[in-house]
Amino acid sequence: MKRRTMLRATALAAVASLAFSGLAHAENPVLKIGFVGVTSGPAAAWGTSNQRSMETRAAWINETGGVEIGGTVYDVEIVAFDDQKDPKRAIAGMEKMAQDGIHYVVGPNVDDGAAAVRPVAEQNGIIYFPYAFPKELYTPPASNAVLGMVANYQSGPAIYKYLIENHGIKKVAFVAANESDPLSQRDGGVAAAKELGLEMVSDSVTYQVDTTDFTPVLLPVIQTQPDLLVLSGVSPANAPQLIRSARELGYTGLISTETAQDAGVLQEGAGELADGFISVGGASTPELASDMMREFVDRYVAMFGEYNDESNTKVYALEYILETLKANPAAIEDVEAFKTTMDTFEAPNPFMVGDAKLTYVGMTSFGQKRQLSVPLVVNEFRGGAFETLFVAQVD
Amino acid sequence: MTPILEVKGVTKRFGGLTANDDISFDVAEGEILSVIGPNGAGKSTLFKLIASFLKTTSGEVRFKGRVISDLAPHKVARMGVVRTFQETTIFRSMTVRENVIVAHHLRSKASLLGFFLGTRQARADEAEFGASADDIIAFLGLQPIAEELASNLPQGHLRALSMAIGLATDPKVLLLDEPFAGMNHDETMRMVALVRRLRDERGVTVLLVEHDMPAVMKISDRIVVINFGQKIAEGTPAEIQANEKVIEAYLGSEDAAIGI
Amino acid sequence: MEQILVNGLYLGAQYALIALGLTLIFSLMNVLNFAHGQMYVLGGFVTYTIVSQLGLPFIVGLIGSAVTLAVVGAMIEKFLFRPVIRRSHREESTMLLAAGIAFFLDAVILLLFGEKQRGVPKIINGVFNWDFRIIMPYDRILIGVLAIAMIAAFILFMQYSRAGRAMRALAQDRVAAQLMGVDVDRYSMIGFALGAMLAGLVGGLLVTITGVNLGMGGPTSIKAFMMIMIGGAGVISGAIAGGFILGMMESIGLTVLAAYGDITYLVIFASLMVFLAIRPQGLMGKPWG
Amino acid sequence: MTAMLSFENVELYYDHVYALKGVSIEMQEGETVALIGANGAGKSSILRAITGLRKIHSGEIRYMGERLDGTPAAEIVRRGIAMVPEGRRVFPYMSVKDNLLMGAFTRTDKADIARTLDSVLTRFPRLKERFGQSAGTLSGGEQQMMVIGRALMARPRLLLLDEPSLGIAPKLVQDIARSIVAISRDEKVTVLLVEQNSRMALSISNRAYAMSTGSVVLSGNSRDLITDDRIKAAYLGGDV
Amino acid sequence: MSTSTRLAGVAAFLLAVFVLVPWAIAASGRWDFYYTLTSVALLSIASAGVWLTFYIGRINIGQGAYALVGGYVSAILMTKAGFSFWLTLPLAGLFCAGLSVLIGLPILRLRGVYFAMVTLVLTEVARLSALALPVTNGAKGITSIPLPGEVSLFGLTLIPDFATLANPKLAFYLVAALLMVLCFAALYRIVNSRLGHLCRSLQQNEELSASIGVNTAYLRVLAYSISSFFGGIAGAMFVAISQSIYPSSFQVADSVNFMLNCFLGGLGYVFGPMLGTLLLYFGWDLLFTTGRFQLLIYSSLLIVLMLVLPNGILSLLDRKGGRR
Repeated sequence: MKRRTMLRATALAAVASLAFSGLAHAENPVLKIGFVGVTSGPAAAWGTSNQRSMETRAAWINETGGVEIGGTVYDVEIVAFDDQKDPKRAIAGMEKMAQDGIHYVVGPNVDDGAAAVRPVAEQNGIIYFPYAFPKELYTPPASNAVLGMVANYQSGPAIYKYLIENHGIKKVAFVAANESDPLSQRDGGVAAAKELGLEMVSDSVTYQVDTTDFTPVLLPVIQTQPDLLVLSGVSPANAPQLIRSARELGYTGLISTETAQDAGVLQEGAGELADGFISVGGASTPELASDMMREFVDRYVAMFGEYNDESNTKVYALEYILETLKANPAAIEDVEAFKTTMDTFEAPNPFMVGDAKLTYVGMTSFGQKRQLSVPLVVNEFRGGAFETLFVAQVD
Repeated sequence: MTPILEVKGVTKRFGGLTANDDISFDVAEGEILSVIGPNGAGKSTLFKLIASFLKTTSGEVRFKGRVISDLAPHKVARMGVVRTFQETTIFRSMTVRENVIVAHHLRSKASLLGFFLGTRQARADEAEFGASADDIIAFLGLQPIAEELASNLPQGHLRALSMAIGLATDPKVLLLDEPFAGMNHDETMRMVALVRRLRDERGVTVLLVEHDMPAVMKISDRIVVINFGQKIAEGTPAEIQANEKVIEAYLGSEDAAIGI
Repeated sequence: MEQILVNGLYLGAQYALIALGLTLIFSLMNVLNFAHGQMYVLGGFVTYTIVSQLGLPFIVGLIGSAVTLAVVGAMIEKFLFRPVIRRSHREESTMLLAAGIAFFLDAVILLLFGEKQRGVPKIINGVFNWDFRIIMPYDRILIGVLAIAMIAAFILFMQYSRAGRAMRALAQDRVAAQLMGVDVDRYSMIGFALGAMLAGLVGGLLVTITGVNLGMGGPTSIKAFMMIMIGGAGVISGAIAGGFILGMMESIGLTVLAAYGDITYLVIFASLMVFLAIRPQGLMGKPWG
Repeated sequence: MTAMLSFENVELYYDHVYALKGVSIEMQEGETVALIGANGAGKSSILRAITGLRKIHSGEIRYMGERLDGTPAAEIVRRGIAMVPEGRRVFPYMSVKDNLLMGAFTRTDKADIARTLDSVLTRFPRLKERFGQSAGTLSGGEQQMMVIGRALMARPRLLLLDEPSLGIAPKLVQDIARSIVAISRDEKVTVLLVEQNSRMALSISNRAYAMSTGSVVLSGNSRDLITDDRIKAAYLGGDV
Repeated sequence: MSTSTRLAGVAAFLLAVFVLVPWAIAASGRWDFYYTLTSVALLSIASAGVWLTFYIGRINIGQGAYALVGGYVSAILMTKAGFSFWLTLPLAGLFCAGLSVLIGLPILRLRGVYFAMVTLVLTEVARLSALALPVTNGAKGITSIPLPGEVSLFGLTLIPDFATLANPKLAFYLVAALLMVLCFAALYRIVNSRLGHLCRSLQQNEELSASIGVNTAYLRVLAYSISSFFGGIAGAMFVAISQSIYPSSFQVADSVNFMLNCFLGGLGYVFGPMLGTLLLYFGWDLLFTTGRFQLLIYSSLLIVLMLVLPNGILSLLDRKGGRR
């Protein structure tokens, strides 16, 4: 029987790989871009939006003839690895990417995974684009990680400043899940808020991610009567419940977070109670989205059935990789060339209206350009959709 | 001669239930003493108390003058008071020989680390245990099934194996729990002879709990009768058979049974 | 203070309902159902699909969840647990099976319902507010009351119905139950289905409040394990007690310990371990078989 | 007249150990038959084979002229065979009432069940006193009565009793023996009695089989057997 | 099995692990398998610990806690006290063993599902403690941990500095494989010595064990601490590879996996956890190509395997008329 199951596994694997190679069966040479992140389990939403945005964009590029880099036209293939949010698996994923000769990998989605893959990436010459905030990943001597989004310690101050100026907030409270990423983000946010002169009324309340009733969690926080309640690093799953509980407890102040959220999820989970909720988003809001962004969303929906607003910013990583490679074709095989190009790279941003640019930033935070310049779009949720409050740039 | 085992005013309560109520008796060295009484009278509890598997509510058990009823069970076993179990309590997924060898634990001179490292002492111990196990197996006539897995053995052999496990610990006092249960007449008689030899040849003092009256009458030097947790009689087999109280409580009067 | 108690009560009611299903399965089959949390999540998604996607009334969603999970539970018992229990040497082997089923349900849920957080609209609006001493949204009150009603219904069913009696008998003495003419296989299946159904019902109830996402399964199972440990595995009253105790501990702990930072759950877990070290069989012991 | 219950050359083993080696027995309707012998002689195995708890490996069991072996346990109860298991096996956390009702599990007519319940409570008035108490709190004798009552709730035609005197104070044993006689007389129930207390068993039965290591070694009228020297020597603990 | 065939088996195994695997990897160019096999080796060490607790009749779903503690001990000693990694490795194991004595004394009295569930909670306690304690650097974890350094004796380099190696993957693999071989050799020795017999006696009947004079409480704690020692060194070794540790580096899922590895291989066989780990870990990796159906296929295979071989894969040996 052992042999039978083995046979079965092999057969399945064969069928599956056939199916996959069929996707990219064009005559063009293939440029493989990796993804290592979490696409199953509790945090599946994070990695899935990454992976799908990449696959949507890749399919689109291939459909329109591929991408030309240094005179060769490539088809783009996304090689995705599910690390199950386990840092040990993430290393295995990164090894797999190295094995496949892949030099550009998007992910991992969490701090511990991003830290764990660092040795592998550096040894094998891989540039990776984590969605994790620890500064030591991006500051020298580390040099292979590029932050794929706006960090909370960058967006936080901008948001607080805006709220101080426009809403006159004075007292702020922080709540975070009792896990590494949210707690780190909370600490960063607390420091930033204090620096702006805000009064910290509550910064020690935490919750388990599997909480089914947030009333007891929020009760002591609400009693401190903050003007602003910050949900640090809140996952899309917890955000609507927290908002709802806070409102139902009679809280009338502002609520914000520095992570990207999905409008549909907020609408389903909290409905109109979520109105006024401030979060960081991408550039799919009508004021900012270019035709290309709108088409991207359409194609995403066509491929996967439902859009995820978190994908707004996540589509950038692939675009940056391809555009940088176009700018310096030598980088296809040589990540050092990529790194040098990063310092001077500039290209038009096709996803935004106006003359926005794709550039690498991060000098202020990391001392080197190890961050994608993703527009820092601060949104307000209203009536089931996001409205842009203001747009800013990092650096 | 001082008794080897003294049971002094032993009482055991489980919640509201009194399983043993102020039981006292002595056991002389080399004696075979049976404890009888109806099921549920508290015999098994008494055995557990003597082997210190249960702690007494009050009263004490002394072995060679030393109180043992407050020691951990393995310490009591090390002193030489060893209990075998009712029915099929053996190490089921070991062979007969393995069962007996494991039971030699008490005699090992080497430490566990020594065994792990395979020191000279440990190897000497292992060899000694092997020899001793073979000896015991031969003594009980178990050679033909020595390599059988215990879980495959029929009941009669299991009883013998359980006895072998007891013997392997080199006991001074052996507590046998229903050694004859489920045996036919011949088997019972063979086991009776065996227990006698145990006492005669190895000098082991034997306490046993048993229902099989003919066997009890044949084997015992003395008998203690327990009913409802209390000792109601003590004496030689002949005395017990003639004791009115015992007949009424346990043996049953013939008229009562037949006259329905 | 009143608020803390009310919160604890509300949490306790939903926890108890989760624990009941787990303990029922445990008592009947001696199986620690690792997949219990996943069944709960599946129940939530079924209600979500019926209510939010198909636009049917909430009660239809609840019934849908109950029926789906009962069928899933029955299938799992009949085709998976029964053969494995029959053939394995050590009963712990069922744990591997249960874990495999948990993974499997996770995969199925991911493929069928996606990775996003889902929720259904509130079924009643408004918040009960007693002078800011007790604040409780009406939908939570409703769900809490429904949960308590279901617990009561479950107890009544187990106590007074023929099937309930059969399952209690089965849990206490399998052989004797068989001698009474109880079809052991059939009632094991019914019991498993009922346990799964309870998990599905809680999922359906809570989807209106907490929403549902695929990651809730594992942690829910662990919490349910804790509850039945507190109360004593395999005892109905224990599961209920365990549920309410954990609910109260969370409610009180989060309020009292909030000032000390992130230690509420650490304290809860640690005290649980101490408690079990002192009282290994939980509050109510394990009287059933 | 065909026998109510018959064993024909029945063999049964656990793992590799024989429990029954070609046993043949017969019972007529209305009889009380005793099985005596040492522990492990195969008496309980006979009962387990009848109730379907154990599958036999060869031979035939017939009941009322029909094949019984291979029938599911639940169906066997429905056909009118009820057993009082060894060690009583009460449902300790259920009330006396629920325990008794479990006995009538295969029956559906509620009024009829209520009538049987009444008659059982009349027969064992102690149970009426303890009606709402959980069974685990009963004394050994009361539990034994309850499980006999529980078996009667099925309104059996054949009642199997496995060691009803086990662990019961001698006085109560006599009560139970009287009950068994009364039941077989009043309810016209056929009784198969397995007992270690051979004297009691022989005194209340019509016929008996003596068993040893999986085989029937002696059979006959109980009255004759009780005076049989071999029986006396082996089972009744005469002078040894 | 005779001594010579056993020796031959051991030799073949060692040859496969230390010669054949590196050769095959070099020949096929599948360098990523080094990490996979290193993981298998380390995870199987932790699983071996779990297996040992099964051996005394306890279901242990808490090994992740000790792996995490071991990892932190090594990381803290290296970054804060400047210890050499090679020194922290045994220290991590010993610390875990000591800790498990304290934890084991009360909880080892529990049996069956109660012990299982308490240990399940233990992993969560370890994670929350790592988040809350100051010495662990809380949520931010410990990162940028140096690679294992050089070990030399009288100027002779025994182990080179890993940072200077062209291929630390191979070095890590060799170290992990060596650790695995040592741990399983120790486990084999335990199982086949008196200690193992006593453990088995404990597994089968604790009362009888006590009555033949076995100090059951001591033996339980001893077995549990050896088990935790294995968990600790596996965790410490992982830290050296990932050069970072977070409170979530080992979590409940890992603990469950360790247990599953034992089941899958077979609870009755010393090398069960090794085979189980290999299959479960490699299985997941091989199914990588199935994309979004990976988990579905993986779990289905797990269930099928359980239905076909409920007593573990190694029980196949039995059926072919093996030892039993």
